[in-house]
Amino acid sequence: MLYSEKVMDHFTNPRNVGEIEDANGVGEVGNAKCGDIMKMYLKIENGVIEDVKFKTFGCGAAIATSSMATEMIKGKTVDDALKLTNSAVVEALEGLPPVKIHCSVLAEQAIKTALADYYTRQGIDPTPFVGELKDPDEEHLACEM
Amino acid sequence: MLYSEKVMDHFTNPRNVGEIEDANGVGEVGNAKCGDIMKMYLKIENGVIEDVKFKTFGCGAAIATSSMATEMIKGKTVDDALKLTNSAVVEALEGLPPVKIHCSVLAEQAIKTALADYYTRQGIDPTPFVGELKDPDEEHLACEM
Amino acid sequence: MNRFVYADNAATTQISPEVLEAMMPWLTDGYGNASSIYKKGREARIAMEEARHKVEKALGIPQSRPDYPVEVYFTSGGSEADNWAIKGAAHLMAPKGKKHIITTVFEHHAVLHTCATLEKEGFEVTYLPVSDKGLVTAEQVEQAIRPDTALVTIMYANNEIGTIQPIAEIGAVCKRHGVLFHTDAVQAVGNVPINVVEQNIDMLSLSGHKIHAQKGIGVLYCRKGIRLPNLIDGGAQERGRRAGTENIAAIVGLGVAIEAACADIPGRAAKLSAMRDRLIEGISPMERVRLNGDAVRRLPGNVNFSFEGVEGEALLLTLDALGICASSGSACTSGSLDPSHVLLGIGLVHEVAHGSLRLTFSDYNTMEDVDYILEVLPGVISRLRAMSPLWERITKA
Amino acid sequence: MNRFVYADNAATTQISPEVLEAMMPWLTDGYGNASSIYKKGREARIAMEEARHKVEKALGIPQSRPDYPVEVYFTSGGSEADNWAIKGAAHLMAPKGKKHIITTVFEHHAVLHTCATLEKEGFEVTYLPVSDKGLVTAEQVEQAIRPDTALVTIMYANNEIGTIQPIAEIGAVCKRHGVLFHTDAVQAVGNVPINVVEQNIDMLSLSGHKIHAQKGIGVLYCRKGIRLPNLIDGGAQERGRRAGTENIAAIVGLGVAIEAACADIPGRAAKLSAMRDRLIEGISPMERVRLNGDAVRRLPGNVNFSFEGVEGEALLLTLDALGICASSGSACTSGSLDPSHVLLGIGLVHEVAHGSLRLTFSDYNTMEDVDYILEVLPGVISRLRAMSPLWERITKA
Ligand SMILES: Cc1ncc(COP(=O)(O)O)c(C=O)c1O
Ligand SMILES: Cc1ncc(COP(=O)(O)O)c(C=O)c1O
Repeated sequence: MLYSEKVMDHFTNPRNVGEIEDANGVGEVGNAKCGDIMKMYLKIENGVIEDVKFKTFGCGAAIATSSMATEMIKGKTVDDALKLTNSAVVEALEGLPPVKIHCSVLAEQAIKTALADYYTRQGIDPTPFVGELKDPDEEHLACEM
Repeated sequence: MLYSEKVMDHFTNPRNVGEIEDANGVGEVGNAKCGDIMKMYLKIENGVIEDVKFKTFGCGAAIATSSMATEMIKGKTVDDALKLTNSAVVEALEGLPPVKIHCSVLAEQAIKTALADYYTRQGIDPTPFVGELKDPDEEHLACEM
Repeated sequence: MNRFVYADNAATTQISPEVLEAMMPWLTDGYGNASSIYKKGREARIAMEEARHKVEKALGIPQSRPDYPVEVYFTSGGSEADNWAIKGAAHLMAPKGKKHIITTVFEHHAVLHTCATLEKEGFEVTYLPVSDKGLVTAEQVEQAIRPDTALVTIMYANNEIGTIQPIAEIGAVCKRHGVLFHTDAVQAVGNVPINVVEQNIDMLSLSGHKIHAQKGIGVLYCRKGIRLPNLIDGGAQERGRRAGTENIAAIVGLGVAIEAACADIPGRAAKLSAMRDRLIEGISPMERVRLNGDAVRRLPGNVNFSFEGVEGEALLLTLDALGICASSGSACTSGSLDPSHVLLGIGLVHEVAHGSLRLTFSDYNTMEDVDYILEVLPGVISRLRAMSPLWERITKA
Repeated sequence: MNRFVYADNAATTQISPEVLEAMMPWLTDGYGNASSIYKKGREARIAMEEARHKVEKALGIPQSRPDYPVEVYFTSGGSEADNWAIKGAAHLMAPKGKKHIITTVFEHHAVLHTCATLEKEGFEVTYLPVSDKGLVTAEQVEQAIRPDTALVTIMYANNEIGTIQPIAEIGAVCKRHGVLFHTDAVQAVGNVPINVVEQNIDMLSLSGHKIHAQKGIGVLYCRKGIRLPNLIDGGAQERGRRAGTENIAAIVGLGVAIEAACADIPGRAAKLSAMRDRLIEGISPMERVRLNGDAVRRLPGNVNFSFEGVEGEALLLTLDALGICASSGSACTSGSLDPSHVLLGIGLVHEVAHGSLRLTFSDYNTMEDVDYILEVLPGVISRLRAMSPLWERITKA
């Protein structure tokens, strides 16, 4: 199981770690049992992601995908952020070992969940935008991804 | 499978190789199928083994036991020669690998067979002296010893 | 500045200079096949039998035949030895109607997966639970023995948490009940005194690369009279019971390694446990940590802690960047879904098991290594906890 | 004066200096466990996968995944690979009602004894006869295939008499009939071009120590999609299919060795067969000798003669004293009762088989070696014949 240099870079020096006090979109996915929890904080203004931060409990790939995903959406519009796929994250990281692909799925979900929270806070039903999100407590699903 | 130095010495420089033109006791045991044939020539005078020679087709141990056995009976009385056992030959050779013990049995038999031939030529029934000898053509017995 | 500290000796060890030196002639000019009858072959054979004697001596095996030891078989490692012993004993006893095996829940996978294969073949396996410290008792074994029990297989010392089992007591129970007893002693050799006769061990597995010999060489001790069927059929090597041209270099190295490892077990244990205890004392005061395994019945070089709120792989990668090699029972390091069955076996919940760290020492470690680990570890843990939503949740609760 | 001539390269070869050089880093500082995630472990893993690619290349295996080859498994040698392939295929196919195996009478014991074990388990084995030159035909194989045939296992080249089988033709027959095909290519690698795809080989065994790598390392190639059950269960090494900490040094050495052996097969074959042919020409005129094996379809480095009236072990020991290492199919060299099953398989009577001599060359032999053998051999034969009552009988008859 080998990580790319890019993964190691994002693991060793993760971008956007932390919390946003006045975030207007927060999402958490994964669970402790599976060994992966990702929490995303978004500060969205005028449809643009002005700031993003994350906290992650998880393996090297979990931290690296969180870091990369936040970089990829920072400064982007909400619409663009909604288009971010896990494969785009994997590609940006120059690949992930097969057993670690689920981390990128988790990162995509974390962002979608935070965006859903943003929509909800705005009084908008998020489903048309982010689709059906998996309940982060569905442990099995998450572990087996 | 390791041979002692003594075995290697008797294999490399076998004593008493050859034939005796006027032998008065000749015995051959073993068979080609099993990979061992020993032939002993005795020249006996006044109950004493004046000369002994052998020819052997067989492995290192077969040649070494033939050589050692001839040395052990040369100059001895027929009575003494009859007492030679395969274990005495093994001991004199400082041991033989387990799978090669049968060679020493063959050497003992070769001498007994030659002595039986000597008795027979003298018109004496050899059985009381040498016992029942195995038919050297009983291939299976010989191979499985 | 950065030190290099190899603290993963339970995973594998370096080949010691003495072992390599002993191997070199057999990697160069001494290439003869040990089955060949010419000098180059005979010399290889002699060297191999010498190594076998060293193994005998280390395990307390009486030298039945000085020229030809008959109970020590060289294998390709601990895994092959475990497979051979367990599958062999099962298939040996099955025709006698004995199709039941007793083991523990926290054996090495070489034992557990072998048992699983046998279950598919129709054998029944009892997996004894272990205590929260990782111990099993002879009474547990005795209670589990049934008339159809073929084999008890219990590891001498655990590779993750280092607990040492009461092997002599278990051996006595097995003997009393006429049940075959195998022990995986891969982690025990050199750390605790082993005597297969006194401890009533019928079969024992060990592995070279855990005691400074090469990887890919091991031993199965099998008491004379137990006619284990072969795992690897073929040529007449190992008295017809384990085929394959013998790896003389590795075998000779194993001989030297086991002799060295067992030359002064108390001295060795004292040195290693001094490092172990200093490390345990240094880590214990940290917040929300837990020592895994027994404090006393423990391999001298083994330290295993769980750090709440931290995931093991991230911890290992961070330590690696600081020059420290260690291991973890996290699922993420194994590519599996669940964290180590050993940590779950002693009752850890998943989230805690994910945050485990194993540090294991050998003769090549020093107190300075321990000090360096203690110097950097708290910072590493803090940093990971600071970015961990799990830690946030734990500390806020 | 006395020369030293190692002419037993079919038994084992010396580790080449390039191979040893490639191994050394992994015997010293590169001791990391390939499953460990820290740098020292990752480096070992990378080196191992590089070696795996070299094996792929040598066998014509398409690189399905450049970062992660999936059809080459490292084993402890040729014997383990043979056992795994044959037992595995048998147990894989048995539930489908396929319990018949086809092989030849003159396979290596790693194949024959494995088949014998399977027979005891209830499998049926057809042992195809070979011609007096040691050849089997694809037609023979085709005729032996039945609806319940699980596996055909036929060696690529024979280790005693060097005959090379029509593997591509046999592979085509097996493919046409949907039968798994395994070949023991231990003696063939580096001597004949191998392409598992073109030759329809499903499984192939090879061994490092026959091509100047270490003893105790080998390969099983197993085509993707064949879910062979494990022979050695345990850890997740080799993608969960062959447990045991990987012997990186030996694996890296095997990679270098197979690359070298297969770099210029025609050139290598030309060099070896020049030595072979000079030796055959030199021995053939001797009285009552017989070349065993096929003159044309023959391994480039293999010479095998029977000398009537002479016993093989005595011949080997005498040659050894003169500095020549060789081997024989005599029963006396094997500790068994019967001479080589290979020589009996090509129809030799026992007494002739006892007198066989095999001389096998590698890249490290020279024409001077051949000349030296030819210089001393006639005298050795004469001396042994002079003391042989069998020779007396033969010549007087
Ligand atoms: C044809 C053949 N198959 C299998 C083997 C066994 O290989 P290994 O000694 O690596 O187990 C050998 C050599 O001994 C061989 O010549
Ligand atoms: C307890 C235990 N058993 C068996 C093994 C397997 O040994 P090997 O890697 O030599 O196959 C190991 C180490 O990996 C171990 O720690």
